[in-house]
Amino acid sequence: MKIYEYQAKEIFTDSGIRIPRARLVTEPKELKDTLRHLPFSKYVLKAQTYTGGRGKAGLVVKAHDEKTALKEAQKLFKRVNKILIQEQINIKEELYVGFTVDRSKAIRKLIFSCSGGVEIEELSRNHPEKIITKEIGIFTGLLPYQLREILVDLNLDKKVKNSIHKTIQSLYEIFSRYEATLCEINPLAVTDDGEVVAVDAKIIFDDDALFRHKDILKLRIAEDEEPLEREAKDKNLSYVKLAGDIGCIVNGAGLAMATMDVIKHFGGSPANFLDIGGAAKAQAICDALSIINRDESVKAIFINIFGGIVRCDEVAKGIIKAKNKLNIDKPMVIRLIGTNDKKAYEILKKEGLSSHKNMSKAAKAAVSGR
Amino acid sequence: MKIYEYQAKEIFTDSGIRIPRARLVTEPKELKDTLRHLPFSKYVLKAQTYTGGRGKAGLVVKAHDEKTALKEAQKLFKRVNKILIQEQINIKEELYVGFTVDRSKAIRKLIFSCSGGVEIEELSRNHPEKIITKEIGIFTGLLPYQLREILVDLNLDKKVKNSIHKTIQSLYEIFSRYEATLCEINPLAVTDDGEVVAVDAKIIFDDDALFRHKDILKLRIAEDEEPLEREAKDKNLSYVKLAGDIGCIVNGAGLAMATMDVIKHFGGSPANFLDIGGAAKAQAICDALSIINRDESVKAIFINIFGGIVRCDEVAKGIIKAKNKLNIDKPMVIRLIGTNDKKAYEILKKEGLSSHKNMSKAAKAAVSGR
Amino acid sequence: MSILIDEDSRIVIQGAAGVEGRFHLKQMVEYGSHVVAGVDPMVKEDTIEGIPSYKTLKDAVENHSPDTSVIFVPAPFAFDALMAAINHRIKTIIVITEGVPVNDMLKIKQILKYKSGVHLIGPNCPGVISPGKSKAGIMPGHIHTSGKVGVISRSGTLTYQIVHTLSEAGIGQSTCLGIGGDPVLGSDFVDILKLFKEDSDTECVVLIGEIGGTAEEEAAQYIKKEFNKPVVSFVAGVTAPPEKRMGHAGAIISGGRGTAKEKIEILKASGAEVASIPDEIAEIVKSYV
Amino acid sequence: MSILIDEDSRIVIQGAAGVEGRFHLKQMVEYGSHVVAGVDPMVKEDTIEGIPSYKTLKDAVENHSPDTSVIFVPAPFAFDALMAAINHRIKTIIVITEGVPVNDMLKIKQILKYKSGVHLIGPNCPGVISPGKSKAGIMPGHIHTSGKVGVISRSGTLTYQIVHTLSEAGIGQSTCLGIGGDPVLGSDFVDILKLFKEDSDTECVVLIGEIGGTAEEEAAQYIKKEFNKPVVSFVAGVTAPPEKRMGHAGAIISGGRGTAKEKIEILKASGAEVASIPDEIAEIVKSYV
Repeated sequence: MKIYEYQAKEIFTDSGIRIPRARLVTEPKELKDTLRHLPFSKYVLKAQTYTGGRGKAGLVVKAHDEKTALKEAQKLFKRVNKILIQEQINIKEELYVGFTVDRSKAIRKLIFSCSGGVEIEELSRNHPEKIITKEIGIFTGLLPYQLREILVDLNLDKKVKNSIHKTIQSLYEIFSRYEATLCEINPLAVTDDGEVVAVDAKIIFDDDALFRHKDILKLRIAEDEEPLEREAKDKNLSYVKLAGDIGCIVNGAGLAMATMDVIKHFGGSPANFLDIGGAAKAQAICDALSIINRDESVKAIFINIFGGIVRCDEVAKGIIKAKNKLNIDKPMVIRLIGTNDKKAYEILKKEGLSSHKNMSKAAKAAVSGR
Repeated sequence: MKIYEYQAKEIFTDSGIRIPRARLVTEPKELKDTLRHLPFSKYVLKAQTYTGGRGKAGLVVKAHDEKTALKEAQKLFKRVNKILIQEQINIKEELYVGFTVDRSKAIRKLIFSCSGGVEIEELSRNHPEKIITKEIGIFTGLLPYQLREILVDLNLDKKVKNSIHKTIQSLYEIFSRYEATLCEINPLAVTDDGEVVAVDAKIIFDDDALFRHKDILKLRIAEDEEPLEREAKDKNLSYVKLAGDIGCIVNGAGLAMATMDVIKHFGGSPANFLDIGGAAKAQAICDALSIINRDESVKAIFINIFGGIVRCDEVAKGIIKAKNKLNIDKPMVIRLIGTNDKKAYEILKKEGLSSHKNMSKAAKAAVSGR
Repeated sequence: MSILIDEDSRIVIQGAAGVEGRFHLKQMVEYGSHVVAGVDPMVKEDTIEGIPSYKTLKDAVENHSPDTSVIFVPAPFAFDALMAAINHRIKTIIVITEGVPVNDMLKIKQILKYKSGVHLIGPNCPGVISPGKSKAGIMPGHIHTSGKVGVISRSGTLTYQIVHTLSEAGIGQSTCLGIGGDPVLGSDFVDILKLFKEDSDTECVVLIGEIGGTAEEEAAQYIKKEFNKPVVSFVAGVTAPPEKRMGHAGAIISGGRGTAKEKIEILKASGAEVASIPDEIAEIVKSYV
Repeated sequence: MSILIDEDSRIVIQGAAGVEGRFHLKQMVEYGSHVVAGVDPMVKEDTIEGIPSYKTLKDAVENHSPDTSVIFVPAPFAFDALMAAINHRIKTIIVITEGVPVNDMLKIKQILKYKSGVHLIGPNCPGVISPGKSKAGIMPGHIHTSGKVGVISRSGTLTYQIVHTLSEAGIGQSTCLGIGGDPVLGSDFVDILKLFKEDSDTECVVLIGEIGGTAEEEAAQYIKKEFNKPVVSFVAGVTAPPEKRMGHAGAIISGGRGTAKEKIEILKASGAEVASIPDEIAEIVKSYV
């Protein structure tokens, strides 16, 4: 689960990590008044999004006077609906600090660099020698000696080093306490007067651990999500909106991805990823059809179900029930195979629907059926 | 660090473990009034001591009416200065639950028995088959499946089992959070009406971990300690009062024990264990002499110092300084050996004191010098 | 031979009293797997679907000496079930459960680092089947046929799809398994390839990857350096957008890493043949067996 | 030969900038030990008593490849120092520090369970000396003489006392060490006896026990079954009362267990000779060497 920068910074503040002065604005009409009352006059306007690379996308804009700030902020409000107006601070050093999970090694690690301010992926490609990593034992946690090993070579004041030490430790505590998979400060700035400030903040939580962290669940802002994705999430479907025009309903994540790929392979373009789960209950098919049907860019619906444990005849019944209930008139290409598939074909036939057996052929039909 | 039963029970209550209704009395004159206002009329009078085996020592007394209770409590107040007056409860089953550290295996373990109410050492001698133990991983902690393995075979109500499960879990949390070396409920009673109640409570904390648990340190009641032991503790000396008449001052715990043993071997009787630490600073010798000198049962003082890193001449100076300052007139037998011992002998000689080289001979001299 | 499980595997089901556990226990028994016991704290009967059932794994182990466990317990309790399985010396542990917290898996992996001879498959996986011998998982048994091709995958239904086309093309399988769709897995592709390398029954391996992580990259390295049997591969997610979780918790392109394109290239460079679409796989495999 | 340390041991001092660490670093250097570096987060100089000094163990390891560490850091930081030593692959770790929390030691012991070849001595111990070769500890070097008797003990000054009488009686020592006075120790008597068994320089072992725990009982079992050299013993604390901590955190008779009487009996039954008082030891040892 991702949260906005401003939310991450609230968690930072609670843990004693310093952040720059800033104000969140959610209504364009509040901009003028807010800007006027801010206790600083050089601004960084930061569009609040769940995605990375905001700088490159023009979603972070500097402004050196109130008027420019207002103009730029109004522009940003055409793209997002939350802007963090932050004070520009004098930065002497930009560091990178991140805690993350290394999937393949199955370890947690601390990543540190004296060359913060650029994306860590970029840094690791171009200057791997500038990155220090330390493995964090899942049972022993971040150890003071590991931090000392990082900080000892830094050419900074003892007082500044102590602040960095504390900041990293606090960040680790957030990472650990809330079972995040990523906690990142980039840049962690050292100001001219020796303050250590988290200029940016990024936290990603482990969705699967959130049952232990109800307070984090509250940070989800459903209104800001893509409406169909939000509805899908609430109905426990894995749905991702894409740019194409063939709506896909598939059971199982791997098969769902492969289905999109096969559509592309045959010249089509998928309108979405949608996994209704390996077991594919009838209700899930109905919920899925309802979502896909309301996506206006969808020109044809492709249902691809591998009946393994679930029986194809049950799936066929679910499709028919949903089709009738929802009055779906978009063309539907159905591919059912597996347990009881013959029965399923008969059921579909009665309703004037046909089913493919072969996945490639079905995909071709869906592409040409638009 | 040991605490009283009533203190342990306060911790239990905070952690949701049920305890019988009870009232602590610290003044004999309050007894009458307290007994009159208690909401129960069958009593267990429990003298509060830091030692075990209270039952056998007659320090736990039952009383079935107010008058007897008053009389028995007054008797107990001649031996201790805190009495817990507890309600007698109807006990259907007596269980034993304890968490402890197994020193030699270097593990923590849960010990459980359906035959609670007797001392666990006794039970393990006579009925080892009635004791179940589970190793508790230092990193993984008590796991639910381990508790289920213990509870599955108990012939009790599901509701009662759930209460026992919760109690053991709470006890583990106390054990773990405060870094105790022992947490014990014996007996953990199941009452006629299915309540699960900690009738007794025992917690021993790891002295060396108390720097992480300031709240536990507050539970020390210095007034209740042996006055000389208390003073020694406050001066960072390891002192234990014994029944004999030869006061011992030794550097190092092993040598201090051996010194007592050698005194015994030659027919004497040590008045104390006193370890001033391997490094034996002059101030420590002065503090030690001050304590020993005030012990009226001491007839002779035996100083046994092995000058290793510490220099014997420094020790000799310390002894002389202390002797003059404290006006010690009890006979002193000094045995100094090791670094700079010859210088030390000269210094002592000037003050009319002599020193032994041989430990056995010195001990004999101390025994005959009483 | 086959890998991980065979006709001698003695299977215990952890979480056997739940809807899923009970259903699949029956399916496994019907397939002919040697299911020796079911375990569930909630169990009320002496048997589940005719199989002896217990409240604790301890009792199941003492009475039936299982060597393989299939875990269906809900995610919040998976760590406990795994610890029980490890401490009671189960050798092959298969976690069907989806959504086991990452930190729980990191702990388990740390503990298993020093327990040699224990194989952990999953979580969030369909399990393992050695066709005709034993099934320890939730895959539909009937689509599998016995033969010489090993199948490893990160997904469920996509594997069924591919196994189905293999069987239809007359190509049987030695062992098929999903390593799971989660970010942190008990076993990765390399662990399983090592087993297939030593398995004389396996002549060719089908490896089905997907976006996210580096399991395919590591597999490619291993294939190039040490694996001596032909590998036919497919990587799902060419059309997946970045930074979006595609169903599986592990299927996410993050920081520009873990794309299907990267994985396909590196697999090709390792000597594996990579199919463009799943339906091509059977055809390619045919040329090897 | 000798055990644990010898003239080739490359010693690093952790906590070298404190009063104790600095003093004993100098003592060790003066004894002739090969101290290669001092480490302390508080260090301000490039050298301490002429020995290169660093803020981190990492730097000391990279520059001087120590294989032995002597730890003097205050008890609250001992766990961190120990983790650093373990993770930087120090092979012999000697903890002088007194008062390391029990739980910290339990964690360290759990981690070391799977690290073969690492010897942890202490905490709360005087260290190790192989007379004439190297001293890694706080014992007074000059009382030791080189020879054929190994000395193991749970205490400090009592060991000095006994070593002193041995040396005065013309009996030299191969290696003398204290395993420490704490309840949970890195190495127990048995671990060290195993090393003495393999050490051709050691012909006889003096084992100095005390009340509390079961280290002497376990040693006795090992001596009876497997140890092939004469053992002369003394157990301190015959006069110690129950339930009272006698200086050492580990020296306590609890629940009636761990008395000197018990330990003496079981040691005698194992074939060890047990002296009544420390001064008898040298005499008994003389009959063996």
